[in-house]
Amino acid sequence: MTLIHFVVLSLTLCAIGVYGVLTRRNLIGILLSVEVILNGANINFAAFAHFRASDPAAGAIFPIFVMAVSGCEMAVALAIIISMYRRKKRLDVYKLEELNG
Amino acid sequence: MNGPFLLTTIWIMPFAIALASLPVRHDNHRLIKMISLVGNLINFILIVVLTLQFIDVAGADPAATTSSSSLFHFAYKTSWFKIMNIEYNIGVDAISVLMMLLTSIVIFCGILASWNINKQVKEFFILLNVLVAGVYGVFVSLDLFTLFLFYEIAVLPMYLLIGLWGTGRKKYAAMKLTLMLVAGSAFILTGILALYFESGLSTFDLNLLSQVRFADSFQYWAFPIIFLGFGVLGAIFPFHTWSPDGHASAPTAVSMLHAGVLMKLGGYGCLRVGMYLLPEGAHMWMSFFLVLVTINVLYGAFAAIRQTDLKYITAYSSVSHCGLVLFGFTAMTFTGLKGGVLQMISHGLMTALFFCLIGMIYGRTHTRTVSEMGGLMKVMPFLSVAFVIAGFAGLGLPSLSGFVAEVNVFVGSFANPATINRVCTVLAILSIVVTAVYLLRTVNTVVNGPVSQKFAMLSDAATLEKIPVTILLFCLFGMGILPGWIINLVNNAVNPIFNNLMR
Amino acid sequence: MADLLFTHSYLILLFPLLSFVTISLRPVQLSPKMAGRFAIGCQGLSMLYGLAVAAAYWQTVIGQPQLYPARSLVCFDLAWLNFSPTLTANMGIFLDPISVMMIVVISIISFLVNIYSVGYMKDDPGFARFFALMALFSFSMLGLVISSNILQMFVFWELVGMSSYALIGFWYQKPSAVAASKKAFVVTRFADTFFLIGIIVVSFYTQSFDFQTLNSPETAALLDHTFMLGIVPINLLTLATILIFTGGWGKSAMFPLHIWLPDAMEGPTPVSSIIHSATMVVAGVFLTARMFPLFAASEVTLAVVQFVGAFTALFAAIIAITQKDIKRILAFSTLSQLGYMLFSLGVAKMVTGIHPGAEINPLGYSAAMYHVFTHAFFKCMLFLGAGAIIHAVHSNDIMDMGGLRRLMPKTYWSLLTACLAIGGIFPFSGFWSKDAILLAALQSGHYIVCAVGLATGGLTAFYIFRFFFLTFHGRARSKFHDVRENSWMTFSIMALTIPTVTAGMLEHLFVSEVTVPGLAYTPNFSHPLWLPTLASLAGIAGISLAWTFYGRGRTEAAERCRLRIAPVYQVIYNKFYIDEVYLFITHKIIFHGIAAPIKWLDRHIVDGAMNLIGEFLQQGGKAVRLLQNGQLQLYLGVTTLGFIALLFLGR
Amino acid sequence: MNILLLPDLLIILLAASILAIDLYRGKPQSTVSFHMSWIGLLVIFCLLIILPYDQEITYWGTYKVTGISLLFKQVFVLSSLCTVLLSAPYFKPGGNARGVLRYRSEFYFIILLCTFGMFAVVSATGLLTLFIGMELATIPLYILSGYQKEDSLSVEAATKYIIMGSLSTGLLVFGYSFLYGCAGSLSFKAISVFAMASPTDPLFRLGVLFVLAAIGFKLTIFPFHMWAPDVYDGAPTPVTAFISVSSKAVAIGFLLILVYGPLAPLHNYLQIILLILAGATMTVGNLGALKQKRLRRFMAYSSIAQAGYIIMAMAGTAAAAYSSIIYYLFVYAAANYAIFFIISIVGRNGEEEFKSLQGMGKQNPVLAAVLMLTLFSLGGIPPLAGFMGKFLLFAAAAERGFYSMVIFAALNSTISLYYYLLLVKEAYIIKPAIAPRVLVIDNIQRISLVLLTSAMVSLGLIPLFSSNIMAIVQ
Repeated sequence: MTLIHFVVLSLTLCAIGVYGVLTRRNLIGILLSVEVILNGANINFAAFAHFRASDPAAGAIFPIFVMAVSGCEMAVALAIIISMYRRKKRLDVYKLEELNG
Repeated sequence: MNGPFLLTTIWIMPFAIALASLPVRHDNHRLIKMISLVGNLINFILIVVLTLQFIDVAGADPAATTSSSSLFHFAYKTSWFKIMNIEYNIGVDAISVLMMLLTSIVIFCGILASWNINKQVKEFFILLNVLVAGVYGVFVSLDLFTLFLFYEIAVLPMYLLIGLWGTGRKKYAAMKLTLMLVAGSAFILTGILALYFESGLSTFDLNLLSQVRFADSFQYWAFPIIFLGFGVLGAIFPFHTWSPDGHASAPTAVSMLHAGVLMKLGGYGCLRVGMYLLPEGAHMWMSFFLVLVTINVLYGAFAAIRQTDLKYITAYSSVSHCGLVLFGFTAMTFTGLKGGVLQMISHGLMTALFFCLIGMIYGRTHTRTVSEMGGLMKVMPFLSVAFVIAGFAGLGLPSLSGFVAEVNVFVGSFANPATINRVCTVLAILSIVVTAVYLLRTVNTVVNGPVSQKFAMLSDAATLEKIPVTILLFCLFGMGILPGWIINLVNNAVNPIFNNLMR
Repeated sequence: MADLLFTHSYLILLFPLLSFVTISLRPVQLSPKMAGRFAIGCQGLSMLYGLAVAAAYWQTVIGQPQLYPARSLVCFDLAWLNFSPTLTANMGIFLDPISVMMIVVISIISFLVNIYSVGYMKDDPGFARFFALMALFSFSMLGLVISSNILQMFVFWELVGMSSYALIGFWYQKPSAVAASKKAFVVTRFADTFFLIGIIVVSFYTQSFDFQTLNSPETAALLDHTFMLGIVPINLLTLATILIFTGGWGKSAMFPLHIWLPDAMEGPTPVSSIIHSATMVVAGVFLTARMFPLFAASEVTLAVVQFVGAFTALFAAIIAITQKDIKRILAFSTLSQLGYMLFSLGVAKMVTGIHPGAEINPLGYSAAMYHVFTHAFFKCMLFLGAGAIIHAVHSNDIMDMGGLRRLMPKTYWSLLTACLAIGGIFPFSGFWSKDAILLAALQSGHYIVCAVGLATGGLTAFYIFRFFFLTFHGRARSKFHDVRENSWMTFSIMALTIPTVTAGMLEHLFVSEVTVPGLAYTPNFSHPLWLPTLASLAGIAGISLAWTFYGRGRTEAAERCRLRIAPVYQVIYNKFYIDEVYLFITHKIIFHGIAAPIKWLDRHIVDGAMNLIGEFLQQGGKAVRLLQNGQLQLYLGVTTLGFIALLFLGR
Repeated sequence: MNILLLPDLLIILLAASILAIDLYRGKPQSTVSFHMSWIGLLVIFCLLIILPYDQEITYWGTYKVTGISLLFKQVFVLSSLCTVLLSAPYFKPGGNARGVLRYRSEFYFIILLCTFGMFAVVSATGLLTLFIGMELATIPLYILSGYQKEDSLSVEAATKYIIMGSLSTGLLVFGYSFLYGCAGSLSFKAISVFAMASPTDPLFRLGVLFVLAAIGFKLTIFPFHMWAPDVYDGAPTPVTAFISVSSKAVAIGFLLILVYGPLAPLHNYLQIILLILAGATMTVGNLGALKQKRLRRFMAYSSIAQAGYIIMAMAGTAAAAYSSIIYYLFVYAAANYAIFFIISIVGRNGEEEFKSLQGMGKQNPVLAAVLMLTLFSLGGIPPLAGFMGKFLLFAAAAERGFYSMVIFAALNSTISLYYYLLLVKEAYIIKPAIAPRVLVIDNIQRISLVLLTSAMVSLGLIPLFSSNIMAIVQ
């Protein structure tokens, strides 16, 4: 297990996340995919902290902040999606089409 | 009065007029018009004073200034924006003085000619005065930044002036005019930025920049963009198409001002910024522009033949005549440069008269289609005679200003021994036949012939309308018969530019 | 005294100018009648002053050849238009034999025509305007002849063209007059353009506009070099001189630029008499004479002048035979006579080897000027007479006239002298001047031209007497009302008989004093007696023929003859269809072939390109909006793709 | 403890106290929070002005206050102030045709919180502060854009915004991780050292590109601008204004700090990318605006284009880029807010569309004149500040010799003039089909417009301000 493996893993997660973001119809699914991307980044941080960093503590702290922040973000997102669901009764991303042009 | 102070007053005056009109009640048309009229009259007087002082200072003897290093008089400069070393830097040479004189005459006549405007009068006169302020500003600026700034100020009010008070396809025309001119100024902007940085001096000062010997490779690309950028306003082919539509749609005073003065800013810029600062570039590109401008001259004339709308005819004739301005410049000879400058003045007066008359005629006949008119000489002799004289001025009849300018252009252009110059000169001279054809056709159809029934009851010009026409006629004759003092002044101004060109 | 006169010689010009400005601006209320009187007064003063200057010139310059070897005098010369430090155009007054001669001719004729016009223009609503424009014309024409340099000449040249335009179109409500005025202006303007080019070319090389400089041998030498235009070798001297001559070509209405002159007859007759016969159209001849030393330096130029002149002389005479409009006959006659003058100048160049040692035959020059002088008076009179007739019968068609001899006896007898003069009958003035011209052609060895001149002389006599007989003899072919001679008009007509009859006495003066400037000697070649005899015979033959055909005011014989050669007649009557050719060129080729495509090009290609840019941008705007379709995942996709592209870009 | 940190502290205090007062004695119609916020912001702004700009103090190693950051803070505070003022009628019944906003105190609290996040971004000395600040400045915006809960457009906008925003956060974090991985530390200093040592390191560059893409979202750089038109269109107008100015400004601050800070050794490399992005962005923005009919959407495209001009200046030297961009931000903020004030006036009892402007030239000439001046300022027409601002931006690019880019941008600016003139045309030239509604302008709007307009004019004429900026930057 070298650094490159972890980087490849994280990039793969990123790719998976992006793929999910692009293909999921469901808004919740899209949000989950975004989480995957974020976690990929977290893995990256951890790996770099382990293998290369002169300041490994930072690499450990950063993912925590990321998690916290993404937690907030997800909370807000869910709130918005719920409010959205109330109006449209669907979670289908295709239904978001009133704003265009 | 102190020279620089006078200059500042002159360009601020129209702004002041605009501001003074602001608190006036909307429906008090008369007061608004009077403010404009009196203000511009005062400005005219100031410019006459300036001209006299200038003649005093500069001396009218061409021999005295052959070795003169300082081109500008009444110069004054002080730092303005430190951020890019932008200065409030003013001063005038003979060209600017004469152009300011022209402007003041044209705007004064223009205000009189638009006396019967009664729609949103306040806005009209405010915009008109802002435009004029921009024009004066360009002529007094010796700093490229302020020059460009005033240039844009002069261009923009045009949009509303045409769009609101115009006729015909005014929205389209106004938009086209504005956009094409602003697109031209995109090139100018780049050009002056390039001059600023490439000079190594980090200055916009025209005087300082004129002493810099820019690298040839730089001049090679900078010159054409500056020349073309200003050329758009000078209606250079193929960027002239804003002019017919714009002039045709604009209200009288705006057409007068635009064709009479604003289009000259293009030529002025080409000379002052393009050729004066980048003489080597001018040499590299001249034959190209010469051909372009020759096309202008011929093409405008030929296109005018087939037009049916009076304003279109005049607009195309402006394209042709403004082509002669640049044609004179592209000759790269002393006489050619001078001829170009003279043509600016002459065409300014002439075309202002033309549009003024067309406006008045249109106000009576409610048509501008040439074929629908006829026999106006019978019902409105004053306007008709003036129209005929304007026509003759256009085709370069001696004793009117057009001849003085054109013959200078042609003599100057022929003085350049290159074959292409010679050929183009001959072609351009031949164009005056075409000019004669369309102008006489127009004049004859409109003025002569049997008077049609529907025009039989029309009245001739009122006294108020006679004033601008008379002023312009007087100037046309004055310049045509006694060109001496103007030529001496222009000689002085052209000399340094020419010396720079030949360095 | 003489000096004072010369110093103030601008007064000759100033009086007519004053008259023009006063009448046209009308600072005080001026009744038409007063305007006329005022114009005549000014014109009279101008004439008196002109004659005084001429006398002073005679006394001072001609009388003191040791002081004035070139016979010329510059009264004053002020800088007017500065071109470059080395090139300035002046305004000045230059007196030499030909300009003094022209001053005399113009001022006298314009004075007389002004008097005549009081009668002719009576009751015209534009009475005052007419006199103003006539004064403007006199001013310009006088300015033209006294010009000290070629640019000044061009200035006045254009001004006479403009006054001609204004006067031809004087009756501005008459469409034909308006069209004629335009045609006249445009055609002459076309020629003047080349004139201007010529001026520019010459002035560039010599850095001067002065006639004295231009006519010097140095200038000829300077210009005399050949350059290649493409593959065509061109001699600059020839080119420049021909360009300058082109101005005269148009102004003097030589073939093929003659088309404007017949149409110009639409103007009032006094206008035709002064502008289109006596003075303005002679400007071309005057120009050629003025620039003669330079023209003569070129092999080709004088040959062109000669050829054009001779051809037009014959050509116009042939057309004149067939015309029915009284003024058109005279117009073509004018063309023909102008042709005489020009070829006379042309033949002043010797055919090589005819008279060894002599290159220039000054007689050609003198004869041309002499003919200008004599022709001015008799042709002016003919026009004035024709005007009187038109005024009386209200028609231009000679077929409507006839039998006017009794009704207008004074006119009849005066016109008879003029017809005899133009027909070249001894001892009237035309005989002498034509004789001199033919002699010059003969002396210089241009035999064909001489023959053409003789033949044209015969034709001239024929057509002029055709006109004369048809008008005055026989019985009236239509009803006339109230034919009376107006005393204003007859006065002028009768006054003109004096020079018509007596100008023959001046031949010696012209031959000895009006000579080529700068030519040192006066060669004297033999004067064969058979030449005037032959010329007279040709004239008499012409008159006899006219008498046979039209003698008693009948036209039957002529009609029969006409039917026999109907097609040829038709062609000639229609002036060889030259106008139609022009119409084709202007309308079909220039208007439809060039201007219309350019208009189309401008609207659709050039402007179209600008609009296309706009349209392109609008489509871009639509595309952007299309992409922004509201689908979140499309946005995400674009973003992802964009990001990948960014990675690619920043690789 | 130094006075330099005072504004940051005050803003948190203000936010907290607004929330506290609302909790303590909250009435739905109470305007206490409104007055508190604008007065508080005004005080903070005054404080910002009098602070010394020539000092540089780092707090706790991670929070650095410099002259430049103070300038940015001025922009943020002004922007918040304008948003607060702008939002006033939206909370009143009948203040806007779209419906009434509720939860006034929370709104101001969120705005202030956001502003604090922005303060943190421009004060950052390391990636961590940068990240937290950025998120703090962004997440509240998601809430704000969905603030009009009962309006489906608003909610849709919020949904789109948050999803695209989270993706960008993901990319940002990825980018940080690579930067951290290469430099081994989160501090700018370390990154700078690494960049100096091996500017061509592929992993490092990958990280930079990730960050660039992520910040491209906030800055609405093509092709990451897709959310902007929809969000601007759907969000409540004050929020749109806030997003268009503050959010953009913070992103620009962020980019400036990175590009001229730790990434300075890569400047030659970034230059080209930035220029290409700038060119594409302004073109897309301008093209998109051509065919719009709705004012807020129109402003979205317009501000996309403006972002293009702004990042073009980042091809220049640090001094030129900083001074021109900060100057331009002020100018841009003034003009944008002026437009949004006019939109809010128009939107009081009508659709916020082009049509609603018709007849303004006759009916309310002063307002029309203000609109025209504002649009001309945005279009870069002298003597308004927008001209000077654009001139400086272009000059920054020209200084490095990117003349063709300058021509391109200036031509683009011509296109933009076209659509700005379309608005002028609506206001002045086109005759309304129906009688135009009477526009009600309240005092807040009047005063704000007067101030903004005079700012637009005076910034372009009076050199004091730009000279100050230049002095601070150098």
